[in-house]
Amino acid sequence: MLEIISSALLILGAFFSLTGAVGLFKFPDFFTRVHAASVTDSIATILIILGLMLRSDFDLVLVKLLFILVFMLLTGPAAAHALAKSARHGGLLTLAETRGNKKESDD
Amino acid sequence: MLILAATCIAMLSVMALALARALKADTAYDRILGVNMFGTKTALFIALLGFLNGRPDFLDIAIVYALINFIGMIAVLRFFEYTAVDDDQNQKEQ
Amino acid sequence: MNFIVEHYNYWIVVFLMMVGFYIVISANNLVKKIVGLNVFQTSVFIMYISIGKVTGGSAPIAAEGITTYSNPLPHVLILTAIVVGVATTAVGLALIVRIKRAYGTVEENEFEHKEELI
Amino acid sequence: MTEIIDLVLLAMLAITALSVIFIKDLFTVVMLFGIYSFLSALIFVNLDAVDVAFTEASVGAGISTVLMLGTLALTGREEKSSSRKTTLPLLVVCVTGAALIYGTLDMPPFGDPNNPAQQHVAPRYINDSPREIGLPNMVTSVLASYRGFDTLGETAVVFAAAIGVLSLLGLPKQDRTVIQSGLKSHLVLRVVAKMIIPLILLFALYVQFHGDYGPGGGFQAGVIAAAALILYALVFGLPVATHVVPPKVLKILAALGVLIYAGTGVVSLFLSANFLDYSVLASNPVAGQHIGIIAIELGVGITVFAAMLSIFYAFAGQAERKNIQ
Repeated sequence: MLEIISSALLILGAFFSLTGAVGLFKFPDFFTRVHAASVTDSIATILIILGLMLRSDFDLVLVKLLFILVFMLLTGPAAAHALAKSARHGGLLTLAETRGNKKESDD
Repeated sequence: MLILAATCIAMLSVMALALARALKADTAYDRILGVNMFGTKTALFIALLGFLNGRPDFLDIAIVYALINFIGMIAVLRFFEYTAVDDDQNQKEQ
Repeated sequence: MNFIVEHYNYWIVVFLMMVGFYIVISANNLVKKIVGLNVFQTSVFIMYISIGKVTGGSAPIAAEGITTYSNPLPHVLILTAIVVGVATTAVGLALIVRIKRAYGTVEENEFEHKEELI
Repeated sequence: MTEIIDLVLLAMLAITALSVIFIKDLFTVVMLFGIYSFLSALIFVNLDAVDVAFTEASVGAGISTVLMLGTLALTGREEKSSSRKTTLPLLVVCVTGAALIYGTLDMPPFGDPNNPAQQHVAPRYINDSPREIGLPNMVTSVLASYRGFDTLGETAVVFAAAIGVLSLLGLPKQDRTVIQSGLKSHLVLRVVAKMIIPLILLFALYVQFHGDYGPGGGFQAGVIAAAALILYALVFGLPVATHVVPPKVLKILAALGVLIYAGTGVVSLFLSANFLDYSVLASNPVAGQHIGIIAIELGVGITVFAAMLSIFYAFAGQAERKNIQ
């Protein structure tokens, strides 16, 4: 039973990772791409680590998996947020703004 | 076992896509995004690989990957803030 | 097919080594030269680790139920080589910083005629 | 499965390395180099070299990338296009490469258990070291005990490299009136960093003392502990970090680690055994080996930590100084 649940979680995680990777190419501007990458990153991490947890015994391996989960859930979104903020600070525009600028000054 | 192998292959293809993004990107930020995604997916890949090979006690390496990925990211951001001091002041006026 | 699998690692090692070598002799920028040196160095690491791998073996940490282990000796040599490699890289980068301060450039063709400036 | 993963990863590695040649933007080159290190560490995991992967991931991908970014901040990120001819280097590389490829045809097949490299000393390490040294991790046994003299030399090289960098660049002065730097505007990052840094230090201690049983040891633990403080310096600014761990302390620590290592050897000399022969440190040889390995791993960890952190301080101090001017 645990095996089946774990397999389902792993497959879902792999699916979300793939969608995130596709989104990295398909989305129109940087901020939507950050969205695609970081949101799917978090959900894929949760699903895959949970799937692996169901496969491990109640020992140090489980603790390490928990540590990875906590660590990646703390750092992943924080890094994505900081990157987006830094890009905004560095003068990167969203798609809507780029279009607005184009209308104003035919650049 | 088959599911683990399949997930491993899925992760590998995600890593390949992220690598392609890092190689060919419009802006430097896109590149960093690709590198970051590559790092997190590598950590997951190592965790999966440990279970696939039947030696899951090597998860320490996955932890190190997650950690170094974060530190590298911060270093890059710091580099940007550092080299863009002049642009920064222009931005604030807006 | 079997022949390819048996030698694939070594071919990639040679390829990486040559890429690193090419960067070192053709690049003009000193930072890029350091990157080239590191690429070269990593190719040597991969070669050693490939030699130590045994098919069907496991990581050389004793555990129950495992009989074949990969060779631990190359791992030891390369482990220390990596740390020493990064230490020497740091010295190289420090030299580059000093060169930049002394000559105002890190492009090789720009400072090689500036000996009198020292 | 291992072979397929190996094939794919090595191909990715080759593509990454090749693209480094053509890219002029040095920042991109450094990013790709980070990926290159990550990939090679992954290959090491796949080829069963977990300890090596551990080191490469923390040292190669972490510290090297940070130091290279620091150098780029000081030297500029564009590579100027040169008029230098590329035909001669290309010719040299092709000829050398062809000769080496020809040489690989005589290499013993990859992964064959009957290879010469697997015949001589390796079976002894694999079969006897868990009994003689009493540690499951054979890499630690070989590193710290059988080849302990070698590792002493490596530790001394790291120490010497730190001295070299410090004599070239100098350490930043501990000054409380320096303006605040760091990622001031990133509030989220500051909060997360405060939560993460204790976890990293805890993990470093785990790697240091669990290295006998799993992957890890002094080299890795020292680098991870240094990485925690590098993160602190990056987020909160160098002056704050030098206040927490002053450069003077680092100088003492770097020397102390080598002293602990060599001192362990001298102690075994006084107990009428060979240099770095730990069997005499306790009445039971296996227990003695264990004590000796813990002592020298501690020495390695302290030296690597102090050396890496002081190298980072030296680079960051240069960058900070340039920023103020």
